[in-house]
Amino acid sequence: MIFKVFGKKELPRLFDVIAVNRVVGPVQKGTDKNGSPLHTFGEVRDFAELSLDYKTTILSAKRFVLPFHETLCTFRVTENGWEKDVDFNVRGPTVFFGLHACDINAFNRLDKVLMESVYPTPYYASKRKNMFIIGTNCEPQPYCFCRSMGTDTALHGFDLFLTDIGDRYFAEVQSATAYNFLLQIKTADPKEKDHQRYMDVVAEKNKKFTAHVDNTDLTKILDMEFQSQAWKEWGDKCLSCGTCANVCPTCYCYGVEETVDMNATGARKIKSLHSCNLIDFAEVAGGHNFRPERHSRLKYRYYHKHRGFVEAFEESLCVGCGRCGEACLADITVPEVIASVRGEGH
Amino acid sequence: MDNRLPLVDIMEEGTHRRHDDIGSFEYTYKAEIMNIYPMTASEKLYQIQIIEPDRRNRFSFQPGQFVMLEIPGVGEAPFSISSSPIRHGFVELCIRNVGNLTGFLARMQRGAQIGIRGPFGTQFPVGEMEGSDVLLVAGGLGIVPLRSAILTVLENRSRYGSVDIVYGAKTPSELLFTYQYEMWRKFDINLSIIVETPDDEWKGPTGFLTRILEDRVAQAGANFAANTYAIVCGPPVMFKHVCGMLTKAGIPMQKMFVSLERRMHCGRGKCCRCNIGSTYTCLKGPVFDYWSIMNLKEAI
Amino acid sequence: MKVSCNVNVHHLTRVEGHGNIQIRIRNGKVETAQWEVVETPRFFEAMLVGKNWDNAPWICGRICGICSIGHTLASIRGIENAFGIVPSEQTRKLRILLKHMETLQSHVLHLYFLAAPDFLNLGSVIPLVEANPGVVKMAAGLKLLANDACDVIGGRRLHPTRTVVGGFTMLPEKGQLEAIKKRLEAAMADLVKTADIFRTFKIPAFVRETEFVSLGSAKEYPFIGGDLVSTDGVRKPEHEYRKMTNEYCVEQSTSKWSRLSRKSFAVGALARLNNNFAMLHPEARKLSESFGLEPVNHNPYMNNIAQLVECVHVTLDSIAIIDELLGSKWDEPRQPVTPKSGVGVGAVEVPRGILYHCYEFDAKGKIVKSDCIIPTSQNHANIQHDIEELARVSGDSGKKDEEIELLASMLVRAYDPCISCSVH
Amino acid sequence: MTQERTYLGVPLHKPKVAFFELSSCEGCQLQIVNNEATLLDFLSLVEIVNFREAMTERSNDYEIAFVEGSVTRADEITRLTEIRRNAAVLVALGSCACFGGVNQLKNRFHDIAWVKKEVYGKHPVETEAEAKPLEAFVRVDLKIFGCPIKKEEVEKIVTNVALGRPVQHPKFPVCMECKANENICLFDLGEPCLGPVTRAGCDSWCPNSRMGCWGCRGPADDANVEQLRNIAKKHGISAEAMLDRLECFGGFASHVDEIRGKAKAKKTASAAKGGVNPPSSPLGKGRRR
Ligand SMILES: Cc1cc2nc3c(=O)[nH]c(=O)nc-3n(C[C@H](O)[C@H](O)[C@H](O)COP(=O)(O)OP(=O)(O)OC[C@H]3O[C@@H](n4cnc5c(N)ncnc54)[C@H](O)[C@@H]3O)c2cc1C
Ligand code: SF4
Ligand code: SF4
Ligand code: SF4
Repeated sequence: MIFKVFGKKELPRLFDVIAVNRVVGPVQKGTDKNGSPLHTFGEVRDFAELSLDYKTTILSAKRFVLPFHETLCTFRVTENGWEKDVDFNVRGPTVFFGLHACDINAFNRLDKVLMESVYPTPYYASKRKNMFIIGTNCEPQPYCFCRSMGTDTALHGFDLFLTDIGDRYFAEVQSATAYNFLLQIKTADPKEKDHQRYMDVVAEKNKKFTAHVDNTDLTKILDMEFQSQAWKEWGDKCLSCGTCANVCPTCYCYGVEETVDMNATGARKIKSLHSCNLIDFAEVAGGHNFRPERHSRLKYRYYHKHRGFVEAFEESLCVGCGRCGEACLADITVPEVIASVRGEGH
Repeated sequence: MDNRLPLVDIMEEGTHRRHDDIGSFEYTYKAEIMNIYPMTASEKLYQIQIIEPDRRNRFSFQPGQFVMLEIPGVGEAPFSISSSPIRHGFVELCIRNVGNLTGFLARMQRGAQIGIRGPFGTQFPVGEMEGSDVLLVAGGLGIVPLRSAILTVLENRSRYGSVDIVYGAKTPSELLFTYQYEMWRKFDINLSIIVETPDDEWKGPTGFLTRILEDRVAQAGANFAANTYAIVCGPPVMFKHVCGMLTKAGIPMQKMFVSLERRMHCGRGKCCRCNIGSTYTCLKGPVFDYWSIMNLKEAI
Repeated sequence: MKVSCNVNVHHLTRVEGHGNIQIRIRNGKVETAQWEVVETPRFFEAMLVGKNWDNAPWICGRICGICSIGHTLASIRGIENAFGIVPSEQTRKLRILLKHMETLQSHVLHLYFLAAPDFLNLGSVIPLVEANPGVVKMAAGLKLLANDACDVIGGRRLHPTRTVVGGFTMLPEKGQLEAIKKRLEAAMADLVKTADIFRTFKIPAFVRETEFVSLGSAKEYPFIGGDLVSTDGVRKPEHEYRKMTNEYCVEQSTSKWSRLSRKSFAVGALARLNNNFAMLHPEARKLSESFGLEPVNHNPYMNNIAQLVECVHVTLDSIAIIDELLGSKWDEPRQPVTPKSGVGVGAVEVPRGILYHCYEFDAKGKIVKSDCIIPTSQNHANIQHDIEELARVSGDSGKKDEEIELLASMLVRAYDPCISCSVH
Repeated sequence: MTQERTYLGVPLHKPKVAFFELSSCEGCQLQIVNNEATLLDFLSLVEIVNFREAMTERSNDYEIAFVEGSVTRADEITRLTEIRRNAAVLVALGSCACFGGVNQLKNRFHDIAWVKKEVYGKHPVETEAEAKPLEAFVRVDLKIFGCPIKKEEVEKIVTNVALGRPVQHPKFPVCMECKANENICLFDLGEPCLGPVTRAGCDSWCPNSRMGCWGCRGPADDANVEQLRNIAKKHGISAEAMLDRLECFGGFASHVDEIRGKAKAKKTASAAKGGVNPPSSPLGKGRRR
């Protein structure tokens, strides 16, 4: 890997170099009742709009690859036949400016199922292939447990990763394109003291994690504790509202609905992200519901993320960003649920 | 310097080298309803042909597999192919009118254009079964996917040992493919049919399907188990009873196959609707051996 | 010479709510001439009792589907007056703008979809869809513009979601306002066309002198708050609205009736125009004059034209307001609210006339008592007397039953009554 | 347009439809007229034979009756029964028709005499003791939820009816749509919201405007109301504010009864009847009118 350092003042210049493309980054969406800022990922035209010191965004960047609603195709319907027009809904490349490691890893994990396994999803792949990602380092929050999930650093899946080492940025350069961009601002090769500063920053960060998930033997434990009373208790609290899945950077379940236009000469097929917590998620013809109870659906989300996905891809589908626990009104958080299922202190 | 990033077209780039990759995901073959045969009050058999000759000829499937049938603007849903894989050029789907898509389909006419994606999913191991005895158990609509296997066995009758079909339905009027029973029997197939609620004309046995099954298990004795493949299709409640019973009778779990039904939107292991844990029914199933099922929570 | 007639309209169409017209003339003598309101009461004033203050605008907006924005704003004003809250200049402008768009929406709906069919001898606008799609499209376009603007400012065209005591929950984006402004500018041409169309209609010549009540202002054509005035020279402050309305119950109506200096009075576009003609936008005033509509006009059918004039006024005024908003930075959308005990009145000019909401609160901000007086209920008595007069003159004129029925129906429709609202 | 239209060979049914209103603000019907952009397409899908708010012609020959409003007076029961007799399909249009809507707020006093007096003083008026949804009197085939109804939803429903497709409402709550719209959760702003328990389909109309949901579409399937109340409490939102919302449109009536029942049980026998007691002495002695 190639490393570079550059002064903080160079960052806006880098932005300007890149901003001939569509840029998406963390922006402030509003403030909560205590006046703390709330961030989201949004389109940015000016460097000043970026809030690179954000903690976590309320929603992940998932929607840029998996929109909440996406028209998969349209139909032109004639008297007795039809023509189908498929559009992957990509209009151009997008630069992501300021993703944290967990969110970069989230994309990497989604890739495994949506792009790297058999039958890649073209809608996802076409967006994913048109991403240019600039990562930035972050400050662990009380709800972050990415370190437990092995996602506190991003090893790949970005073009450039910037770590704030005080007066300058330490840059990991992973693509030629990124290198070319950097050529247009003032950079230097890192010195020994930059390396040291980088390691200090990382060590400092590691000390700050307070939330943890014990993944030891988790796939087996989830299987063993399938009937655990803990599920029932969480299920009683759960609102089955789907919020956890919607804010999650890696939940990708969806439903499809087809509608006929009012003039009856056109139709469309629309995909909407769903959640396995929704009551009719596992309903089949004849009205049989495989998971009619709240707790069984809640359990399934964990079962899929922390067991099924691990079995298939050797790692969990959860990246420990903590968004779901933060967004859940019922305070259902991954560390607590897993601890309780493991029989720890619940 | 031009800093604009190039637009990557995945159709040209590595990910989707073959057009058919996307084809299988979102490419729907245009197909025509050739014939419609009403079977019961709520089921009809649809004979469907892919319109483009080239694609039609290339289309092949195995018993147990399914297709996604799409009516533009109305919906798309999975249906097991009910015809024999040897009969090229068309597929037969036996479809029960239960709701949106199936309701609209029931009002469509011969010649109407629909869409087909597939075939998808795993198959019944008809090849592996050669040389063995075969026990086919169907409850209700379960006969639909099973029929493809039945026809395959019939067409190669000499390659199989004894063939038993146990088929149960709620009432005689709900029995499917009645016109074919004679023909099946001619091929030295032991076909037993049972209904839960008889009507005036019904002369056969009544009760749950497990009743006949118990008799057959008792009849076959030890010999039955070792050399037998079983396929079980039907509603989820049936699996537990039947598979449990057959396991007890000694049929090895890995020689017993079931076909599961889940909601499906993609058929490609992406929408998660058919997931059991992280096991996609559309990719690893719908046909599973019973051992795999035992290892899946809430599978049946 | 016609001596007998029997007109019986059960559930008059193309008006909001349920009302009946009965006219019976025998041997030249008017036996019955009656405007009955048979709408079911919903008891909004009782519903609110015991509820917290913040329920009122949300619930009271539901008094009327056509002018829910006006109801919401009147309710909010009543509460703000009770709590001593003065809206910021930004809030005031946005509210007026929202109000204007509701007025435009409602007037266009009335002019084209409810009133015009009468002049064209049609039962509804539907035949026009085939006969003259261009005009229908234009009318729908105007309404859509106004409705879209309501969405942008109030969150929703019907039962708005952003309007709250203290201001707004959220502000529109400036780009959205700019887009609305462009559409408003383009809409002027359509309004001119509308005027041309209405110029071809024959407005029945009918005059009955009455009193006209509305908000009155020397600063602007008034829509939200201020003094209450009448063409008979009465002037009252907002909180003395009851001295203006003097509600009482009558047999023939589930809605209450009102009176002031005479046996009845009228509110609505014509009343506003009669009282505030000088405050109209010059273009609107010119248009009014071109129709021979100048104060004080006593032909109730001219209310249609007054609505048309107001459409032009609100469109032009809205463009000016948007310009002002675009020229300044956004302030906080909403100010904090501290409830306190007291009584507050909100008077707002909604499309059909002046509307009052009045609430009494205890110290915690719970509603102890409430009162809503709806424009149409103030108009009912006036409609009744107009019908009587119409019966009298028609009885002498030798008109056919159908003609009288049409004239009477048109008369009631001219008031654009909102009947379910008047009963609430 | 006399020639029959088809969709993929299946005839498009052009039903004769009629609109009626009982006690309501007529806003839901207005929403239909508010279909400006698609009005013409709408009119090509149905044949409107009765729409008092917009047309003079009327007919009793209709298949689908859209009935807005709740039942509050005896004559409305008669009208409704007659509509039911004429219509093959009766559609409850809007929250008033589905649940009683805001009109049912008066029911909470369980004292119609007081309610009447509060508004009309001594003047006699006729009204039923309680405002009720259509379902209390006739069979309802289809419900269109919302106060007001969402025109996009009506359009979809009408298109489906023309195609002969069943109409399905979302079973999940408003939060789903709210998140998809990337709103800041109202609870983060310290405001009450019924989104987690209310049936979706409105595209989180109110939260999109930073107004917490009032539950106008009634409960989602398996709504966890009990838990939402605990949550609200934890967020410092008063039980009363939640109750105000739950009882606003009538969709949560059974939950409200339960909550009030519990509250009453706690307070022992002081309240004679269930529900809220009307204030014993209305402030400002006597009626002002
Ligand atoms: C592998 C497989 C093979 C099948 N083979 C057959 C067959 O041969 N014949 C047959 O009649 N039926 C078969 N089905 C069932 C069939 O797919 C459903 O009956 C069909 O989806 C109903 O569609 P609908 O639009 O008419 O129903 P809807 O109106 O959508 O719903 C009716 C019911 O079906 C459920 N449902 C909706 N969409 C799906 C979906 N995509 N998958 C499963 N359930 C759904 C709903 O939850 C609801 O309970 C099969 C299902 C699977 C998974
Ligand atoms: S499950 Fe929760 S913590 Fe894990 S990735 Fe999803 S939102 Fe983040
Ligand atoms: S604002 Fe309401 S609807 Fe939206 S997420 Fe929060 S609770 Fe759910
Ligand atoms: S957010 Fe709630 S109150 Fe608002 S429209 Fe939707 S369901 Fe009704």
